[in-house]
Order: sequence, then C-alpha cells, then structure tokens
Amino acid sequence: MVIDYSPNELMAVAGARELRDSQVVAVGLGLPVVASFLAKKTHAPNMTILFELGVIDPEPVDCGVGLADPRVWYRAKVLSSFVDILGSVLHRGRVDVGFLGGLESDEYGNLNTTLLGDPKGQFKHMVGSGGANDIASNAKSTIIIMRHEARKLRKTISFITSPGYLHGNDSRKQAGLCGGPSRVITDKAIFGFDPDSKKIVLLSIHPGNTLEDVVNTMDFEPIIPEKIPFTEPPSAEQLQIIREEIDPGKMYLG
Amino acid sequence: MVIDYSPNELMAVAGARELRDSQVVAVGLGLPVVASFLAKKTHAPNMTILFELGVIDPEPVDCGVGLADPRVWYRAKVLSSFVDILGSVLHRGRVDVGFLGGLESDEYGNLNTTLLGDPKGQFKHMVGSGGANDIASNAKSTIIIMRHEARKLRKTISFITSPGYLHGNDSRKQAGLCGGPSRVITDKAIFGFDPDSKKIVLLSIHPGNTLEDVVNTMDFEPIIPEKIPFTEPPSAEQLQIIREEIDPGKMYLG
Amino acid sequence: MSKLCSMSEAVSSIKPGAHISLPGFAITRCAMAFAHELIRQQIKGLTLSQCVGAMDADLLVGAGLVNKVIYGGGSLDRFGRLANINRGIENGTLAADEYSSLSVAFRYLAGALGLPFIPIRSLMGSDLLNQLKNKESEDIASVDDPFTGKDWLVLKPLIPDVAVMHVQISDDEGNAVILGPKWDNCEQVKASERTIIIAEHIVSTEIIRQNPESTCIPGLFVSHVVEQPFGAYPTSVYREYDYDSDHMKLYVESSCSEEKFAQYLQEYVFTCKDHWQFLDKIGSQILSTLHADSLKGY
Amino acid sequence: MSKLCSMSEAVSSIKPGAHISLPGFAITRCAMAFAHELIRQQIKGLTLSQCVGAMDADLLVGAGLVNKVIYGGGSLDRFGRLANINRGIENGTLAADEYSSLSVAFRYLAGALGLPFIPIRSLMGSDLLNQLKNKESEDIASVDDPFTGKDWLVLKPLIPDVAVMHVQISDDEGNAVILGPKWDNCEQVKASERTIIIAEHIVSTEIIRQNPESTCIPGLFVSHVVEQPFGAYPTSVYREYDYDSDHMKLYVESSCSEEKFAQYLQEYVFTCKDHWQFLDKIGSQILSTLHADSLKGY
Repeated sequence: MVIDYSPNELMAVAGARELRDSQVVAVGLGLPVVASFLAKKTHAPNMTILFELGVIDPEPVDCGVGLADPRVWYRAKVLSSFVDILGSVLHRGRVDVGFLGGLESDEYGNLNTTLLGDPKGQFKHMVGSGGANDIASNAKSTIIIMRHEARKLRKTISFITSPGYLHGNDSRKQAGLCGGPSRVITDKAIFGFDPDSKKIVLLSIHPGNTLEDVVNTMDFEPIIPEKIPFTEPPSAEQLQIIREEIDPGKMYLG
Repeated sequence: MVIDYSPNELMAVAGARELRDSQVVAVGLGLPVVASFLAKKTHAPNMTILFELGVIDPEPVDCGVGLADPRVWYRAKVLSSFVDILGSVLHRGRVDVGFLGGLESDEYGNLNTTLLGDPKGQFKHMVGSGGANDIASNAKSTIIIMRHEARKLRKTISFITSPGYLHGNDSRKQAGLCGGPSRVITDKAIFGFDPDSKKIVLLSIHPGNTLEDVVNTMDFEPIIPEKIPFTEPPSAEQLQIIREEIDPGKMYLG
Repeated sequence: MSKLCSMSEAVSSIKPGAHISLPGFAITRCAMAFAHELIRQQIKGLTLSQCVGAMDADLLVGAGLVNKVIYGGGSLDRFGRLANINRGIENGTLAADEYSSLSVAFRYLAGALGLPFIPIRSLMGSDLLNQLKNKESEDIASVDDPFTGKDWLVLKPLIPDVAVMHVQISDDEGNAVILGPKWDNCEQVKASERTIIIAEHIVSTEIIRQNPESTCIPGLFVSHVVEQPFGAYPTSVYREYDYDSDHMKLYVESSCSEEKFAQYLQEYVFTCKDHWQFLDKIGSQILSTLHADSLKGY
Repeated sequence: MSKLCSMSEAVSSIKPGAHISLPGFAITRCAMAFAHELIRQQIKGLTLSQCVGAMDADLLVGAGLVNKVIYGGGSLDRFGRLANINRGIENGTLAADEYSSLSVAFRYLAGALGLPFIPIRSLMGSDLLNQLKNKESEDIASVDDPFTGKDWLVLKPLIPDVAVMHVQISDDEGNAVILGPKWDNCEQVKASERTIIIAEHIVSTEIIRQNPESTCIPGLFVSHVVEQPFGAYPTSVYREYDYDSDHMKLYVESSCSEEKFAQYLQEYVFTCKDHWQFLDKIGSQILSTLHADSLKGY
C-alpha cells in the first residue's frame, strides 16, 4: 500500500527518528516541536522535552501558535524558567540533542535567524536567536530542520546567529565550543557532517527526489558518497499520530 | 509604677528599638528573632523580616526551637531558598540591618561562633557561621546581641567568623567590605562604634548597673564618653507582647 | 503597607530615559496596559530589556518612546515579526544590543545576585558576539578561569531601573504569584532597582500567607501595585485569558508601516483615556470569549 | 520510566568515597532513613556537603563513614551542637572545609549552572577565609573584575556525585515537590551528577502534571526514587510530622561521647534491618502524636 504524505510530514518523521529514548532534548519553534512530540509518542517515551521558557514534557491536546501559547504548556511536568532550563540543564551540559529550525544554513551547519540580505547594505532583520544560540552552543549535538532552497542553503550566510562548525575543521573547538550539528533535515534530503572537515555530507534523499533535485537547489556542494539511500518514508502509524494527535489543525504541516 | 523585667527582656526591647519601619532585616538565631518580631508588632509594621533558609515575614503563634522549626515559618509571605534570601536580597545589597547573636566579640565587633579556646592548642568547635558571615559581610549595618561577660567580650578572639571592623580604622574597607556593626547590645549596656577608630563606645548602661559593673566585666576597655545615660527600660506594652505573644514558653527569655 | 495606585500614577513614576525590564514573552503576559499608558504620557528615551522580545516592546518602539533594546531576539510567534523593532534596527533609528535568551537571563541573574560579572559558554564564535565586539560593547569581557586557566567570555550584570511585571495575583504590598512558566521574570525583578506590579487580581495578604511557596515576587522589591484585569490584552495570560487572534492580525497589519501604525496608536491608544476604554472598544463579547477554561488554563 | 526502588538498592548505588550532598537543615528534613541504611551497608570514605550542617551529617560522621565535610557550620538548633562533627574536627579525624551558608550555596549554584567559578563578597577578612588559604584550598581564588578592575574572591563550583533529597511528594520518575523553605536543596540537585529522591509519598505523574509550578526537582536529574514515610524521623518534615524532642535529647546525650554513640548506633541502626524496624522501636503512639496539623503544617 502506498501512503501519501507531505514533505513536511516526512521532515517531522525523519526528525523524530533521530531521537533516542531517554535523551534530553531542547526543542525550538516549529517542526522540531512536531518531531519531538512524535518521537515521545512512539519509540522514545522516556525522552525529556524542554522548551526554553521553562516547560518540561507537556502533553498538548490543542496546537498552539508557538512556544508562547499556553496550549503548548498543557499538562507539563514542570513549569519553571529560562535559568532553570537553559542554565541548569543546558549550560550545565545535560542536553543530549538541541533541535532547531533555521532560516539559512551554510555548509558547516551555521544558522542565520538574524539578518536576511547583505549585512553591510540592505537587509531585513528577523527573529534573532532566542534560545537557539544557547542550544547550538551548549547541547551535546544539534539537529537542524529547514527548507531546501538555494536561497536558504547558502555558501555564505549573512550572519551566524547559532554556531555550527563555523569555518570547518576544528574552528568550532577553537572558539571554545563542544558538540555541534549532527544532522540537517530538509524537505528533499538528510545530511550529516564529515568528521574531519566538518563539511555537510548527503546521507539520504527523500523518495520522489533525484540527486539533481537535491544538489541543484543548494548554493554549495555537499560531500556526496558513492551510495545514497532513499529516506525511509513515514509509517501509517506515524502519519496518523501527526494528523490526529499532534497537528490536526495543520498549523505546522499545512 | 515600677515594672519588673529580666535582662534578656531589656536586650530584646533595646534590639527592637534599633529597628526602623520599612527596613529590611536579616535575622539570626535567638534573641534577634524576639527583638525583630517585637519591632514588627509595635513601631515597625512595614519592616521585612528575613530568615536565611528562605522565610520572609512569618507570624508564628508557637515558639520554635530555632530557624529549622516549622513553627517559626508559620504564616510566612514567602517560602523560598538561601539563594533567594542571602543572594538576591542580601548579596544584592538590599538588607538594611543584619541582626546577629554572638558567642564572643572583640572591641571592633568581630564575632566568633567557630572556635572557643586557643586555635593552636585545645579548642572547642562550635556552630560556625551559617549565614552570619554573609550577613556581617553584606548588610548595610549590623546589630549584635550577646551576653556581657569578660570571657565573651574579649580583647582577642580565637577566630573571626563574622567580620566587624577587623583591626579598626579602615581595615574593614581594605578587606573589600562596606557596612559594619552599628550596635552591640548586652545584658548590661549598649555600645556603638567610634566613626574613625572603629573601637567600641559605651552608649548607655542598663538600669541597675553601674559603670564599674559594665567595664569590670569586659576583657577590653570601651571608649567611655563623659555623659552616659541609662538605657530606657521596656514599656509595659513591650513586655506584654514578648510575654504573651512572642515567647510565652520562655524559650528565649527564660 | 499598601502600594496600590492607579496605572497613571505607577506610569508617572517612570523617568524619561529609564531602563525598563518588560515581562512579556512573544504574545503572552505582555505589559500592554502599562505600555499604552506610557505612550499616553509620552515618556521617552527609554531603554527596554527582556530575554525574548514581545509585543509590549514592539508597541513602545513603534510609538517612538524607545532609544535602545537589549534582548535575545523575538517575534509574535506565528502571527509575525516584531515589525516595529525590526524596522527601527533596519533604519538605524533604534539601537539594539542583541544576545541570546540565556545570555540576557544570565545578565539579569548576575544583577539579581550582586555578582560583578558572570561567565557564559553561549555567543562564542557567533556574529552576535562579533557585533557586540564591533560596537565596542562595555558589557562583555573575558576572564581567565583561575581554576583551569581557560579563557571565558563574561557578561556584565544587567540592572534595569524598573521591572514592570504583569502577574495573575498580587497582594497590595506586591507579594505576587506568576502562574505558568516564568521565563526571565524572577531574575528581572531581583536585578532591577524596583518593580511595578500589574495584577489581574489583588488578593489579601492573608491569601498570600496560605500559599507562601507560590510567592515568586516578594513585596520588598515592589514600589507600586496596580490592579488591571485584562491588562495584558491582546496577549494571553495563562489561567486568565487567551490572546486575541483577530487583534493580533490587525496589529501585525498595522505595524507593517509607520503610517498605518500611527493610525493604530490613534485608534487604540490615544483616543482611549485608560485601559477600560480600550477594552470597551474591543467589546465585552470578544473579551468574554477569550476567558480561560479553568481546567486547561487557556 | 519508573525509578522506584528499595532504600537498600538506592543506597547500594553509592560508591565508597563518594561526595554526597545532604538535604537537611539542622533538625528538619534530614535524610535519616538513608543515613541509617548507609551505616548498615558501611559505605565509607564519604565527603558530605550542605549549606548548614544537620543531623543527617552528624549521624554519618558519628558512624565513622565520613572523611570530610564541606559546610557552613550547623547545629541541632536548641537541642545542641553537632557533637560528632565537632569532635571529629577537634580530634583532627574529620577534615572540614568551613564556609558560610551563602558561599556553599553559591558553590552549588555555580555547579548547577555550569559556571566555571562564582564571585562572592562574603568570607573576606574572616578567619574562615584565612583557614581555607592556610590549608591551600584549591576551591578559592581571586579574579579581577574586568569591568571595574576590583579584585574579587571567587569560588569553585561544587559538584557532588549524588544529591540525596528528602521530599514530601514525588512521582516514580522523580518529579518532586518540596513544601516549605527549600534552603539549598534545588541548587544541590542541579549541581550534583545525579539525585536520589526519598519521598514521604509517591503520587502518579498525573498529579504532578496538575501542579507543574510546584515541581522543584525535575525527574531528569533523578536516578532512584524511594518511598519512605517518616523517612526523616526523628527530624521534622513540614506538613508531615514534627521533630521528636525526646529522641533528639537522647541523640544529643548519646553523641557526647564515642562510646555512648556506639551504643546508640547499635540500638537504633544496626539492630534494625530497615527503617520500619527503627520506627517500630519508636512505636506508633509517638509517631502518631508527631503527625502535622494540616492547617498549621507542623
């Protein structure tokens, strides 16, 4: 049986699959929320979900417009503060995975959510960091979810809001940071990072896309291994949970 | 009408009289508790009473055995933590008066609650600091209440647990501290400190004592001004509040 | 001692040029009634700070009252950007010191605890830090860890002149309860020289004494207490009322240009003598439908 | 995931030589049942820390399990001194790093927040600091404030191997509620590598979700959860039971000499296979009279 699904649904499912049971996960706005709830409702029931403003392990029954929406805090186990979540869990070194959305990324997984355009000329100022810089700097690893377009996967980004591997090789370590991004999940493919150069590596292509579809819609060239599998499609159960429990109003997955 | 009162009662009343309305007061164990509650119940209703372990403005109806006794927390407005009280109120610089008991004091108001005896030879280890060192170091001023005996008001103390004016003159400032003790209240007299030398100054003698009673039971010589008034005795109202409301079981004032 | 007063009195205690720490997070528990009155009283030259920029800050910037924001970014969640703040930054009319959530929270925490500086592992390697360095910020420095020799970025304490806190419950002394997550609010209060409480409900101190573990703002920090139901409208207050999606959309539309925003201010701020008139303009039907379900809290 | 286990299992997770952070303050909410089982299992060479030394620490020192205490002083309130700790210090058999309450709390706070060091204005000029300097403590240093040039005392973070927390309420994951003042407990949990919860009552996670603002220990910090009613006896637990004055006096008498204390341990620890046998020895009449009044909380 062929199951229909949207690229957004595949991204959420692919994100969920990266999470392991019992991990502590700091979750940013948007699709990372859907992916994390999906993981927790399926293979990772003992995962801990953290929202920066002071929320641990909520069980929403209604979809909210963002982390500021009390719908997203419903049935939390803990309601506390930035200092409690980002300080005594994240900065203390207890977050296994930081899960972030991005507006722009470069080939080292550096994220820009601050300035679109040329910072020296015309630019558009955006949402900035919130907790994203903190999560990218302090989590043991980071997963990035974003759109796959050449104007988003850019050779050079205008502003590094949240550090990936900076200029590659050991430049992240030189800047005093551990961890770093482990995955970039787009609507066309999943990427990892080369352990030495820290350049982005194509890991799998989402069904329905060709290698050309992937590389021609990027502003830089990923490392391309000889064999590239297709991304495993969502299961019927995963899709049902997303559609009926997590995002019935298609807020994130419209 | 002559009203009978005990030396302890006079000490508590004299302590209460040093407190002003709307002051923020960090209160240590023992008689300071009685004095502070008395002030709050009489002339200083808007005073804020802080106990280091995280208690603000309780209204006990039963007398407790110490700050650890839930009786003393009864009807508090806030129950929080060391960091909240000693950090964000005291260390932040918001405590007007620190109110401490002492086992030993020297002529500069340094307090010892750690070692009785010779620290190089035989000694007895006591209660130590608790929050006393923090309060003596960080409050805008400190009031000390203690027994008037030559073995307690000593020229040299074995251990400075809570700093007064250290070696006098500007040595406290040199150590990086502001504030300092403003009063020492004993069961025979009230003392202040000379603004320059920072040596202890006799301010008033409790009724029933002579100047000789005071100075002959001290191990150092206080500065003695020409005219020394008698300490104002407790009022009938103050005694009634102490005896009927604050310490009916004579826990502190026996 | 009762610190209860009118919104007008509380706002008039703010000096032009003051640094105000605001309570909102995106579109929840924003100091909207307070911001409206600040605009009516035209108290200008303000510096605003909060971990995550919210509607209260955007409105004040749009009204031209603000010289500088110190924040970690922000938005109106899915309703849109902080258009007034973004435009001010793009135009160069608004100074902005941009951090991350934790770095602003740590700056407040240092202020709250009387620490002279606080080390942090965020910002490093990012353009947030480069930007602060380029403008020769005096709020960042580096210190060698005396225990390991490692070089650490340290931040200067952030000590606002006044924290404005929108809370669900307070007594007249300012002993206040915040329900729901508190984001940076407790650190803001403790760092600031003084705090103004805007409460949905005033209760007796007797009620505060019955739940002393819930008092997250002790009255000793507080200078003024104002009772203002629906004081955060059109943003939400957990356990009180929801955000008004329609008004948020109107706001986002209005904030897309200075001209439209001037009309918005005229219509909803200047022609209302106080927050009650603003609420009346919205109407009881809308307000009533926003009331929180007491079980879910929204 | 349920972390519920027996006291014996939880205690056996402690390695000899471990640094344990204890929950008590003087004579309240002390980890007595845990301490008794530690003594029965003879896990030795321990380092203990807490802001204000309490009965739990004194008992463990008296039983010979402790090499070192890191604390800010302490007592049994008006019942007496921490005689075992004091005797250990006087004899030189117990190493003691003595601080003030805030300096220990700040060391935990630095550990909790991942700070490499924390500045403090306490200790300066005192013999507490001189004593630490004389023994060449590696936990204190000085740093120049890069913003003012002023020299500051800084403390090293304190990171215990395990925090043992006696609480009123927890679920089986360790999401726990402490009623009453929390002294240093939250900072101890967040600083420590892991936490063991001893709870008077285990409730379902459903109950925790109904009062999420009250959860002061998130389960993610917790490795083991033990249910032990009267687990802090003979010390008090706010809203549960009072301290037992008679037993406190017996303890104070017993701790005045090593011989008497050995008898106390024999009678109340070694001859009891678990805390229930100890409580049975005390008897239901005494325990029942200690039960807290639900209005006053003691």
